Amino acid sequence: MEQKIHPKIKEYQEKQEESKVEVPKANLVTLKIKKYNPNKDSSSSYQNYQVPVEKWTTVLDALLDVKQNLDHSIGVRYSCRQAACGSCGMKINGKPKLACFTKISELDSTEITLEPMDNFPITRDLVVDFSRLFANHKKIMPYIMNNESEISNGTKEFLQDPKHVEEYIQFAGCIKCGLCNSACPTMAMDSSFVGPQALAQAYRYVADNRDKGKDNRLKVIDESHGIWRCHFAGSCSQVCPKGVDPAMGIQLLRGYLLGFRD
Amino acid sequence: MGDNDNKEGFKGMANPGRYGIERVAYWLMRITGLGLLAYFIAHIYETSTILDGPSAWNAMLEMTQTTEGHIFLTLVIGMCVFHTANGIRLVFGHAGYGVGKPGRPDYPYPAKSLNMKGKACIYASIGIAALAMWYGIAVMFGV
Amino acid sequence: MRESIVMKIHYGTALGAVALVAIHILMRLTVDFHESLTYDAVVANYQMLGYALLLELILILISVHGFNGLRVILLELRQGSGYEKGVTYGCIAGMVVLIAYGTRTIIMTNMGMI
Amino acid sequence: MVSSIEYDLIIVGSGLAGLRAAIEAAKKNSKIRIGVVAKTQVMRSHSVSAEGGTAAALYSEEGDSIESHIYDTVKGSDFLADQDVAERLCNEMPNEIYQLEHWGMPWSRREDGKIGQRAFGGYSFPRANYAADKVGFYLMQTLYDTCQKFSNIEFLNEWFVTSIIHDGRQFCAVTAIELSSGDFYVIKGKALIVSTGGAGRIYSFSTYGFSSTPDGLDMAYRAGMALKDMEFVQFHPTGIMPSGILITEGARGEGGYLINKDGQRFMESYAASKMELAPRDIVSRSIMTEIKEGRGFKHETGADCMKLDLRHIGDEVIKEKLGGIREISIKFSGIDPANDLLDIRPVCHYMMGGIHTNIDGAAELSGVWAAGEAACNSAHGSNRLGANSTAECLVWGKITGSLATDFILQNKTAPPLPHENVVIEEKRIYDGIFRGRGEVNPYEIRQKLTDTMNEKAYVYRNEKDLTEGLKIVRELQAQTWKHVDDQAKEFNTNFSNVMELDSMFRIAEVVLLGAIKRKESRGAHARTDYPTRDDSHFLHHTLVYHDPKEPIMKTHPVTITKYKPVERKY
Ligand SMILES: Cc1cc2nc3c(=O)[nH]c(=O)nc-3n(C[C@H](O)[C@H](O)[C@H](O)COP(=O)(O)OP(=O)(O)OC[C@H]3O[C@@H](n4cnc5c(N)ncnc54)[C@H](O)[C@@H]3O)c2cc1C
Ligand code: HEM
Ligand code: SF4
Ligand code: F3S
Ligand code: FES
Repeated sequence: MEQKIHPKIKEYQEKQEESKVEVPKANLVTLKIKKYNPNKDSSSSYQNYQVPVEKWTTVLDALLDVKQNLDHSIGVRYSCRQAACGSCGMKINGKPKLACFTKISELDSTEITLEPMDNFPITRDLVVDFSRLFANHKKIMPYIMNNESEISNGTKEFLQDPKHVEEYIQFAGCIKCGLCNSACPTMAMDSSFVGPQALAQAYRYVADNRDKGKDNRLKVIDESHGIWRCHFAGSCSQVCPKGVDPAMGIQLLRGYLLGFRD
Repeated sequence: MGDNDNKEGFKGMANPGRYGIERVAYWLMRITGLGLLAYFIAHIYETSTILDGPSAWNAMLEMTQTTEGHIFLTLVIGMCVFHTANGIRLVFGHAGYGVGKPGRPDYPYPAKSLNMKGKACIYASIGIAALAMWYGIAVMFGV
Repeated sequence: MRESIVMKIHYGTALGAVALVAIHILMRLTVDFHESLTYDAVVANYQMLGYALLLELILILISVHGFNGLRVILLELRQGSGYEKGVTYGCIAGMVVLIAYGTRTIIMTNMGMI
Repeated sequence: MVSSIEYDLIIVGSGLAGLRAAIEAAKKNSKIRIGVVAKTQVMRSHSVSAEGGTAAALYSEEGDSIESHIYDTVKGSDFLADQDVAERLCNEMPNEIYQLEHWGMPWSRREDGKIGQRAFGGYSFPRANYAADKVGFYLMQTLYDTCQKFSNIEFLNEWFVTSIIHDGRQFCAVTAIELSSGDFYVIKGKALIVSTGGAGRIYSFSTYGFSSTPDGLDMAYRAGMALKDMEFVQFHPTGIMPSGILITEGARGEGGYLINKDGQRFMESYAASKMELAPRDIVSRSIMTEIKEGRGFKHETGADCMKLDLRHIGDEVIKEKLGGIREISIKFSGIDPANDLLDIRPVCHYMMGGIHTNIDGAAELSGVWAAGEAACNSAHGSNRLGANSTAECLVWGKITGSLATDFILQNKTAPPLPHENVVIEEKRIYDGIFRGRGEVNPYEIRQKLTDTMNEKAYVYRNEKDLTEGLKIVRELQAQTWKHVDDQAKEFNTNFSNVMELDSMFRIAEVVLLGAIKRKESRGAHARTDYPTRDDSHFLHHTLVYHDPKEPIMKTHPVTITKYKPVERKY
């Protein structure tokens, strides 16, 4: 494929020729993007793109710049650009991160490798298939189970003091980005494992004092590819961009199954 | 799906490098568990030679009396100590002790379950495993 | 069996083994290391009923724990119901064989059938 | 032959409104099959970005009242809201808040265990119910998770809907492209709820997620339904520099100050009684006036801006109640609000306009409802109050979900599918767009279009800018940008981006036309050449119908029940 030059870089180069000023090298980075369309390509390949960046440019900004100016065809999923929607998880220099929540300037390198997240089937380029994650999330029954969960006229709120909220609020922060599942060593081999994302959500509802579904949920996760396949490797919590700390939730949840909590 | 699953695979599972000491501990736990199982099977076989009388037993002992045998036993000691110490940490962790208390996370969201206590236990497990190996060497090589 | 029961056994056997192995090793260390391993000393040990029972217990605990650990690792390596059944039964078989083999040593030595 | 699938109820959009509608329909009847079709995955809709709060008058014992919520809404709307609609919104809201709570919404709590509320712009009582500063996210999570209870809700993730098919009288189907495979489908249904959200990405400086393009509005528009009040675009006073990400009004609700170059809280010269908590249109105009008069700051990007001071709120309260914006400002702008002032500037934030519906959310075509930001049932008139939008999504999600279900149960057989319309649509997108030919980079065109909107139809408008803007937009549209470089079928975002751009042109045009035509200043629409409100000529809604030659403009009366328009002062 013919390699285009970014219009801004071209402009710099022309200016440089005219006035002989040195273009500051630090402002240019190369994105090395893994391209793969499983239905068409027999194997994946890496493509390099050079773009100018500023101190607040995020990986997503840079990617969209490439998409706008150098290669329209890059497959990438994105929406909120503020780390709220969980669309843009990918492997950045080898580790799963949100593209919109990673500034180029944090990465300390001028070559940035972008690959799809591990442990999810590739749809195209950086886009991966989430159906398994969504299915596992559904499996753990992520809703309040309580006979009174539908209100009638005149119903007021369940009282819940701030301390009760503290019990589950961090787990409710999960944006379903899947970074945890892509970092987890069990997930690397075991495609039947429910995974840290869903397990943390199981704990989120169990820890909520409005919920009465603990036993049902414990039953679902107490199977051979359930919660026991977590070995507290902690990588899920290491990469979680929202402080959900799935590793904590999972261990606390397992405490119920082992009879240390009730 | 199938080949296109993009699972990280064995290399990913077995790579302790990228994610901090907890992942190293995970890796060591697996290796030492398997190592100990292998040793244990060998050990049961070894002790069974006692049934074949003193000469067979002594022949077996001879093997462990060599330098290689000593190195092997040192490793077993290390594996055993690490696996035990870290195993005790994990039993507590899996039961929900020492993994931190849920609460509002503040940016940049340090994970409470990956806390200093846990890390200290891992380093301690590695440390006493090393000490035990050193002691083993001292005894076996008669220093 | 519920996985939680299996895993409770896994943790239980581990903790049990910690205690017993500690005794086992301490007994080794009370006497001089090299001497404790002479044929006669070992046979004498085996022939103490209490000690033999201790060894038998350790054997069972560690075999159960170790083979279950192996099962866990293998379960995570590949999926599929045939494979998983194979792993489970294979590990149980391994466990049983190892225990039987070790028990044979202990009983025969204990009873002086050498 | 085009592949086809079928549902009873089709909901386009899985944002707040779409999810609420799905739950209501599923709850009402467990037999009907509900397909929620969205071009994003679940939980990735723009709604997850909503930050500050959801309005409802809960505490009458503490001095609040529904009546007061209604009046604040109507006054905030500069009397362009349909008052019966505003009444419905405010009456229904308390129950929605409690229902959400029962479904697991993690509302922030007061010490007594009740739901926490904070002050928001334009209200005479602090009645924005909040959950830290991630209200939209938690609402979405609660609704999505609750959807998992129902076996008759199916999610079609990442399906790009391209058109509404009808037989001239009644709704029949939508056409859509499944992004992952690139296949084109007809999705047949008996009823449709359009909840495709706002269109704020027609502006380049915008708080919206990238998915907020006007394809949903455009679909209805092309299908013959009117767009209403599109000239009213809300500019939120506090978009952070340089990204334009929102700093919630809750930041001022918790006590934040707006500061000009002289260190003065300049809002005292514009809205002395409400200060920083005046409605958004007023605060945004005040900021722009300060800037124009030389009391603004220059951001290092060169743009003008103002400062938002949260330091006196204190680190602990910021962490507790404004954790999300703390994260955003530290991460994206490198400023910790506990120590430094934030650089902010008015930013495109909400579309008061949308698909013309009645008070029930029913659009003009039988079998079609619209809810959420895509709809214009006129609850917000010319200026929406903060925290009223998520509220509207919930209330009309529920109403439309319920009414559409009734409609389905009454109309057991759907009309036959007019195949020729499907063929026309297929031609339009594949021959007209996918296989189109052009030399101009469509992304550059999009950049120019959105920059034009920013320059020509921003907080203050005038005849000259608006007509110039319209001219530029039409010129850009005429250029040969219609081509899709990427010819693969699978997950072709190049293709969907170009389709989005296609719809952006038509909607930008409608916004500009409405703005030119409305020669007065009302709510968010401020004309420097007509600086006052003109009730004798413009106390009406604007309707725009699609016509290939030139959009057709009409007007629609405003419903006034109790509150006679008076001058709006704070
Ligand atoms: C940053 C920000 C903060 C806000 N904060 C508040 C607040 O604090 N309080 C408040 O009341 N309001 C707030 N609002 C406004 C409020 O969030 C929105 O009005 C509301 O979330 C809109 O929800 P929705 O369901 O109508 O649409 P959205 O959430 O925008 O969802 C639109 C859906 O339509 C789908 N869609 C669009 N086009 C297509 C297509 N062609 N084919 C298929 N699917 C399509 C999308 O995939 C998406 O699922 C805020 C808005 C912004 C921008
Ligand atoms: C005596 C003290 C021991 C303790 C406290 C202990 C503890 C544990 C624990 C808690 C685990 C679970 C790890 C996990 O699920 O993440 C484990 C795994 C394992 N153990 Fe042990 N163990 C001990 C001894 C042994 C011995 C002697 C063997 C060898 C026969 C052994 C073999 C294994 C194996 C193979 C695993 C699986 C490894 C894994 O899942 O990572 N263990 N051990
Ligand atoms: S737990 Fe964290 S890493 Fe995992 S999906 Fe949720 S937000 Fe992402
Ligand atoms: S990384 Fe995996 S092993 Fe457990 S602690 Fe997290 S789920
Ligand atoms: S784009 Fe939403 S999380 Fe990155």
